[in-house]
Amino acid sequence: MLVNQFLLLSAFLFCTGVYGVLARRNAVMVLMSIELMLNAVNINLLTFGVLHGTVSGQVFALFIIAVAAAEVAVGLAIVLLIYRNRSNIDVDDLDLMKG
Amino acid sequence: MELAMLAFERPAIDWHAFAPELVLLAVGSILTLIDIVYNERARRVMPALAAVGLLATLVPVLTLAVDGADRSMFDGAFVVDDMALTLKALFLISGFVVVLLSVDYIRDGDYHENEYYSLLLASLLGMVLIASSRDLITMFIALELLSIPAYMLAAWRKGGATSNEAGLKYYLMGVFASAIMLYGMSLIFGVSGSTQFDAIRVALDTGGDSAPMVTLGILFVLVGFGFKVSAVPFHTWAPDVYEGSPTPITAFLAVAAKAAGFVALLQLVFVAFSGRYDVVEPFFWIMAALTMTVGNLMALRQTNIVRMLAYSGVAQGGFMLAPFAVAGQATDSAIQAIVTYLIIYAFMNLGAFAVVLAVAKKTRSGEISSYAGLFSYAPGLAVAMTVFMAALAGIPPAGGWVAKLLVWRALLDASSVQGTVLAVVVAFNAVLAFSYYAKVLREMWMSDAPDGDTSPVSVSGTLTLALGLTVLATLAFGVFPQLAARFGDFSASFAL
Amino acid sequence: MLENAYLIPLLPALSFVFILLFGKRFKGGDAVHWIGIGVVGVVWVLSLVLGAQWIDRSEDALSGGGSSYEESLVVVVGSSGTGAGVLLGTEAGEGAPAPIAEPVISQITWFQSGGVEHSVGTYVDGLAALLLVVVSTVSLLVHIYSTEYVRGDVRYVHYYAFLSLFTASMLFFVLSSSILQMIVGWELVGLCSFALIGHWWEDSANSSAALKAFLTNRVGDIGLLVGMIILFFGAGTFDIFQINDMVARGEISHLVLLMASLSLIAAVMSKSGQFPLHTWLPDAMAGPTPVSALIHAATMVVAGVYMIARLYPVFYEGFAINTSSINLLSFIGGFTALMAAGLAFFQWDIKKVLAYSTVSQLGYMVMALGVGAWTAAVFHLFTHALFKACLFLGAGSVSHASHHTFDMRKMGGLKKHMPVTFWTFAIASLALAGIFPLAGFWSKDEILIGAWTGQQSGYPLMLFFGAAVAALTAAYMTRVIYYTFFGEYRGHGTPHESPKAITVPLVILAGGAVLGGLANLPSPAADAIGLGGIAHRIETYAEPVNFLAPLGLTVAAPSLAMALIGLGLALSGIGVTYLYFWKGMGPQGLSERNKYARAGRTFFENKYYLDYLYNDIIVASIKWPIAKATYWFNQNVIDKVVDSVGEGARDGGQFVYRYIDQAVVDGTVNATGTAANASGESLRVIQSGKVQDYGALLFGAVGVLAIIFVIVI
Amino acid sequence: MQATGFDAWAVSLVVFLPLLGALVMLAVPSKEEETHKLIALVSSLGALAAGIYILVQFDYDNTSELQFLVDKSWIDVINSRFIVGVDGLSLPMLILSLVVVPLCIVYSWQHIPEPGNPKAFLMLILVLATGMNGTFVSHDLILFFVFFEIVLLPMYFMIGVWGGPERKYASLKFFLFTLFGSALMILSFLALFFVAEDPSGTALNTFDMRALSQWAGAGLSLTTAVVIFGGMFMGFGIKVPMFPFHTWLPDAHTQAPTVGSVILAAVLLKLGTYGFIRIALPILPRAAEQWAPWIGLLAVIGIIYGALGCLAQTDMKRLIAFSSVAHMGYVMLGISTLTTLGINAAVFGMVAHGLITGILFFVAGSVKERYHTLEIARLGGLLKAAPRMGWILGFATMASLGLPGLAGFWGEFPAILAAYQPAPALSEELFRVYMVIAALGTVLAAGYLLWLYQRTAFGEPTEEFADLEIADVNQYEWLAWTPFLLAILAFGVYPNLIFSLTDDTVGNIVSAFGG
Repeated sequence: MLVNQFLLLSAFLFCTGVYGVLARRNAVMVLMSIELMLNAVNINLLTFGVLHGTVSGQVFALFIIAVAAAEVAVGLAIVLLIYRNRSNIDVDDLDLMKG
Repeated sequence: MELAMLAFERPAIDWHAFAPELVLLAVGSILTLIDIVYNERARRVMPALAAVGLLATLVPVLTLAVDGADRSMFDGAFVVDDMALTLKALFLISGFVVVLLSVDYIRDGDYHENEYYSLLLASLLGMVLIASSRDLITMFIALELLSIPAYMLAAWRKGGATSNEAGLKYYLMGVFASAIMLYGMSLIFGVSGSTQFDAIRVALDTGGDSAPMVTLGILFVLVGFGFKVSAVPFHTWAPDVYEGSPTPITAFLAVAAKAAGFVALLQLVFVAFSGRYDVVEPFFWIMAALTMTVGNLMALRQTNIVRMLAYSGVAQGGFMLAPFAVAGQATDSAIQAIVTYLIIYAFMNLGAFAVVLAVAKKTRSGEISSYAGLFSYAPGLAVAMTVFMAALAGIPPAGGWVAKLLVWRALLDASSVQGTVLAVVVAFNAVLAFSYYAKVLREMWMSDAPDGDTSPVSVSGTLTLALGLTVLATLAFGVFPQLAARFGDFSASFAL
Repeated sequence: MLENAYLIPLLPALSFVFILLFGKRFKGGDAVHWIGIGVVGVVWVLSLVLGAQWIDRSEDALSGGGSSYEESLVVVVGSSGTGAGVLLGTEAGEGAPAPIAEPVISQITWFQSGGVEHSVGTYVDGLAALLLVVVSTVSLLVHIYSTEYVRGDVRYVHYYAFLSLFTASMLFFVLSSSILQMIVGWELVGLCSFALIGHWWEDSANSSAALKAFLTNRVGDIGLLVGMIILFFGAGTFDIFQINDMVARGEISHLVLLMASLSLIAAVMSKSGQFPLHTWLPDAMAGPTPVSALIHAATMVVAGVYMIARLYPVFYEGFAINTSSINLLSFIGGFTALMAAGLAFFQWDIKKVLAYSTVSQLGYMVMALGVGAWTAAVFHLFTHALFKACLFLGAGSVSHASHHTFDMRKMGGLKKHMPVTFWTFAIASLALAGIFPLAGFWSKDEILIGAWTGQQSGYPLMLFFGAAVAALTAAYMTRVIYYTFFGEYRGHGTPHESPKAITVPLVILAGGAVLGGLANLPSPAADAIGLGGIAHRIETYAEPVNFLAPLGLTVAAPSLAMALIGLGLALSGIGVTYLYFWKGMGPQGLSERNKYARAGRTFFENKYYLDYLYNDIIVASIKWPIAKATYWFNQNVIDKVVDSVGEGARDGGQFVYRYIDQAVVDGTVNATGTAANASGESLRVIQSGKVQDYGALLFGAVGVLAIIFVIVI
Repeated sequence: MQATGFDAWAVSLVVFLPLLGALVMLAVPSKEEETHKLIALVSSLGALAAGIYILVQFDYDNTSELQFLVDKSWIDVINSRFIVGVDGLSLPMLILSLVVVPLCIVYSWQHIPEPGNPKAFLMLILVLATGMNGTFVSHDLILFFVFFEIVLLPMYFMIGVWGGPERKYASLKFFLFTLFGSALMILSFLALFFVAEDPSGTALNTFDMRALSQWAGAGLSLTTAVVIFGGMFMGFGIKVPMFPFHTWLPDAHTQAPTVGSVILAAVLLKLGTYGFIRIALPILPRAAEQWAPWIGLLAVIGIIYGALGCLAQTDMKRLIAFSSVAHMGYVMLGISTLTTLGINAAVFGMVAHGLITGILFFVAGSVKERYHTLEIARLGGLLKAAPRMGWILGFATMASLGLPGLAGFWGEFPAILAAYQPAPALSEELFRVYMVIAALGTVLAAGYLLWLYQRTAFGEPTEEFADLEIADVNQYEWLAWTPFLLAILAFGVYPNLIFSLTDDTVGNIVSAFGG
């Protein structure tokens, strides 16, 4: 099986996700970048699951998908909350507390 | 893939072993239901129900403890042993105290009260679960279960800009760290082919080929939990979130959530990664030294008490991380040190937050300077705070000294140079730490009340109960350290 | 009494406590002196009893009845081969064994260390007995004298308390059975000296003098401590008897003894006012006069001499007195004696003259010990105590009569106003000057003979010192008498004779000054007056021959020639001075002011001219350039050194405190705190508040760690 | 042999009665000041009574044996036990501590410093008492550590709340210094736990001082031993305090309230020296031999340095504080000789310094109360204004400068004496140099003390205070001070009172040094 391609793809996705998280100002974009990272993980898990011939990888991936959904829901809720209070979802502007 | 593999067989379920989680789940569900049915009318009973529910959850924990036998389910993915029970009890009691702290705060503020307790219980369920998880998936689920409600709770003060900010920061950092951790888990799964810790341990022990991948995997996973326990440099969220969140939640995050992170680390380091101490030990050495030093140095400059406690929590986390640095060389003492530290830390830190809550009610301020003259108008609170500060600083007879002692003991037990050097670093930090705890003491005892305002502080019954509980526990642990230390003595659990 | 000698110091100690605590209750303190006098009276009686018992014991020993030491059986005879002069007689007990009574030592454990018990107790022998009598006698007289002299003083009670304490301390010191005990007594008398010099502490000059006395003594005490420590480790014990015994047996190396003696001599210098640590003694005259008489003339200042006498084997062996012709001890003694005698001329304060005279006489005693004339030194100690106490008390009486001044320029002509004082003072002065047959004559004579004879050979230098001092002493005492009692009264008011409480002690002491010589008459003289039986009493009863004989001590024989020389010198001193003052004949080396000198008689009545005359003679004449230089040296160098050491220490303290303690040591501490704060401050940069920065930090750390763990390790 | 019957409780009573008193006081409302004073006094006197019982029942023929021994389990997981007992070394220190506390309470009767609140003040004293008493009787390293640390907070508050203008700085400095030392000290204790092994090579794993002293570092590499000793040196040395860790002391003393200074000087400083004698020397004798020359060096530096520091002071209390540095230098010099005489002298010096400096601080406190200043230049004529107090000050300065016949001498002189011939393993020449320097220190001591006395007590009162009515010693002061004065005198006249107690125990310790 061509494991490496999948792993490289996953690594690329993961890095993209990281870049997105660190670089995008828009909170929603950041959330999406995180989804990218999680999906990179899913690819990894599926690949390894197949490699080792076990379903654990797929199970794990399913759980991640489910949890990610919940997470995004919460995340969006918080983003909305902020938008409501500030009419702005630029994460860079959130620095009331520091030092 | 053969179909036989996919054929579902209901695994044997030991209901007794599962009872604490089930009870907690039931209580949580009931609370949610009541909220749905009775809505606002239920506000008054919610905290009481939550508290009772937590205490009820303690019952199966106790029966399991009395029973004494180690139980294992789902091919070893869920384990109930002494340590798991001890930690579950710790989480539950911490949760109970947090509920006590919350009652007035949540009632008096502009908060959704019913959901608050449901979410709190949900988060606690995650914690209780994490204590038993011996499997990557279980652990992940449990972790998310405790985290996601916590994100919401952090942002619970919906109208407050700081609370919003805290929520978002916590959320983003948490999810980001989770993603990194998951990536690490996937790598480890890739090498070992299993999600179960025992299998991972065996696989890592023998899997010499893919060493870099294992190392990377371990690193990523540990970083994920390093975030949870706010180890430097993954701590940056903590001060902001602590400051912004509602104070009872801050207490909850600082104690229960952090403890959960440590519990996970315990399982991972001593079970899953116990074949790779060559990676784990230096990693934690660096983390521990950095965490305590940076935490302390930053705490020195703080003027806000919550923020100071946040950094103090970071530094305390550093002390708790230190025994991991000798995880392989002095396994038993290290586990003992960490667990004992967790127990004592929970009480002293919760206590400190209880005082903060009580004082803030009068002063409406989080500044350390607002504690000026506290001793003159609220001697009880001042003495209690003194006990907690002394405990955090590790001054006998308040409990903290036992925790530090055990950390030192573990580090020296390793009889290695690294261990000894880290012990000295801990010693220096213990001294450094006192200087900012002393700042609070100084304000309380040695300064005059601002504006000569010496009207007494009214402390509600629940808060008094919480204070009494924590003061008593903190002192008892200090005078009879065996009380706490025996719960940390799990030499049998990890005799692998 | 010999075994229970502890009572002697104990009683005055109790009286000290009693007076201190309850003294004020006695008619407001006025009657407190009766306690002091009563107790000291009892002590005096006990001392006499003890002395008598000791004499009995000695007599028993002499007649073979007492136990004695092998060593003490060695016959000690004055060596006739010294060529130092004609021997007029021989040693008492010539040709027969001279057994010495064993000292009576009673001890209890003072403290133990390493299982070894160190004792405290009493050591009674002839020397101790003699000193007990001297101390209790002078103390008793001073107590009586003070009832008048210090009457009405603000701190009358305290004064008597400290007199008691001093008496106790001194007696304790004298009875010491161990060197440690000596240190204790030594320091305690120092304390009393401090307290009494500073009695009128309202005036800062007095308290400064007290401080100076104490501190100078402390400097010497370093020597005492170190010397005693060396002795302790050399002998393995603090016990005086054992130490002496071991030295006598040659069990302690010469080097140890030399080091010990060298160290101890520093203590002697300070306590007994030997050059160069003598400067405190004249300043100590700030104290009440009776105190000066008791402490700074008769008793405390002889502590150093007593210590040498007590530990004589140590010094004898340490300085190899029996072999060398000159040693540090004798030189210091001799030099001090001469120097102080010279300085005595420059004083207008009558007490300071006497103080320098005391320094000089102490030097005499030390010199005597340095040349091996043990008995002579002790004898001189005895006689000196009597006549010097008399002189001081006399000076006090004079001052009492003339408006409490001690300035001789404000006296004069007191002879007719206070005859008793005059006569006693004159007798004591003559005794001091060494005029036959007064006490001083005999003791001084013995010292001179000792210097002349020496041990293996004579000490010409010491003889010169001794002789010069004899002449000078006579001269300066004559000067004092002239200024004080002759001429016209130059002070205020009308002087009057002092009351009985003052004059009676004077008379008693003057009697002592006359008869004191009987204590150790040389046998030829004793034979001449039909008292052969009482010759060489001190020598017989007190000299620790049992220790000294094995070391080769020889005792000089009396010499008529020496006696005549000494007497001649004294008379010439008196004569020359008499000519200066009464006859106005001075050295004619001076120019225009000579006419004043010649016509002096008419101007003597005039204080101004008198001063002028005297000053010019002294200042301008070439007769005293050395004395002048010495005085300058004394005031500007030695005294300055003493003072500037104090100032230096204080400046040093300032420096260390300001620049080292506060700046460096404490500075480091505070800097650590500042540094911690500063690094906390700089670390805040990473806490920017921006969540993406946090994320970057988190991921960056992961990257760095990954690189470290995967690639580096 | 464990004690039975009441004996088994005696030591615990001594330690915990004051704490009990403090707990009772907790329940009494703070308005009832007289009740608080009474409870405090009674509980401290109760402890003293138990102490006297020990004193009476003590077997003086076996001073080196641990008596009134209680050995109960405490922290099983680390094998730390509750071992308390009294031997000839503990006893004098214990009694000192037991006597000082009630006297301080008596003194406090009318001298509760600003800002008042006798309840808190007295409770702190009682907690302090528990810590101090406990330290002197514990024979388990962890127990010792706990008691050693318990005294910190009460003293911190005492200085910080009731202290002078710079109290915050001073109290924190005191605390951080001590904490730093004890952190390293506990590391050393733990290291001992792991390195100690019996001859057959099995680990002892004990904190029992008796077992560890028995072991005495056998088979341990010298380097390790020296390092471990170093940790204890820091812990104890800072407490003593030795140069150059002394800087907390003048600040703490100057700022502390009178009673705080007294307790600090009389007892707290002794915890350090006691630790050296009780723990560091017997457990690691070989390392002690390596360290001794350096300790001796720091000690003599301390003697001279402290004296010079004193000469520079303008504040009476600060001067007394600096004199502690010098006096504790003598104690440390005695210890560093590793000889019976030296260590006996050190113990004596500890007691003597406790009494003498204690009374000096008392007087300084009372002077401050009357004149509202301790500026030496502004004082003067104390003997005139308040003759009795002047006398007591004089007595104390004389005792402090080591006048024979008073207690100070017996700590100082034998220590100097012992330096002449230190333990065989040490350089004789070096210690003789120390000896001479130390002897020089006695002159400086006389200098600064007399200078102090001259300027405060002698002369006429300064114009500023000439018309001020200065009250003489009052009855509470008499009550509190008289025992100090009597003890100074008694120990000075008959030093065997202490020497005979400590000698055997010290002998056992020193036997490891062949001296």
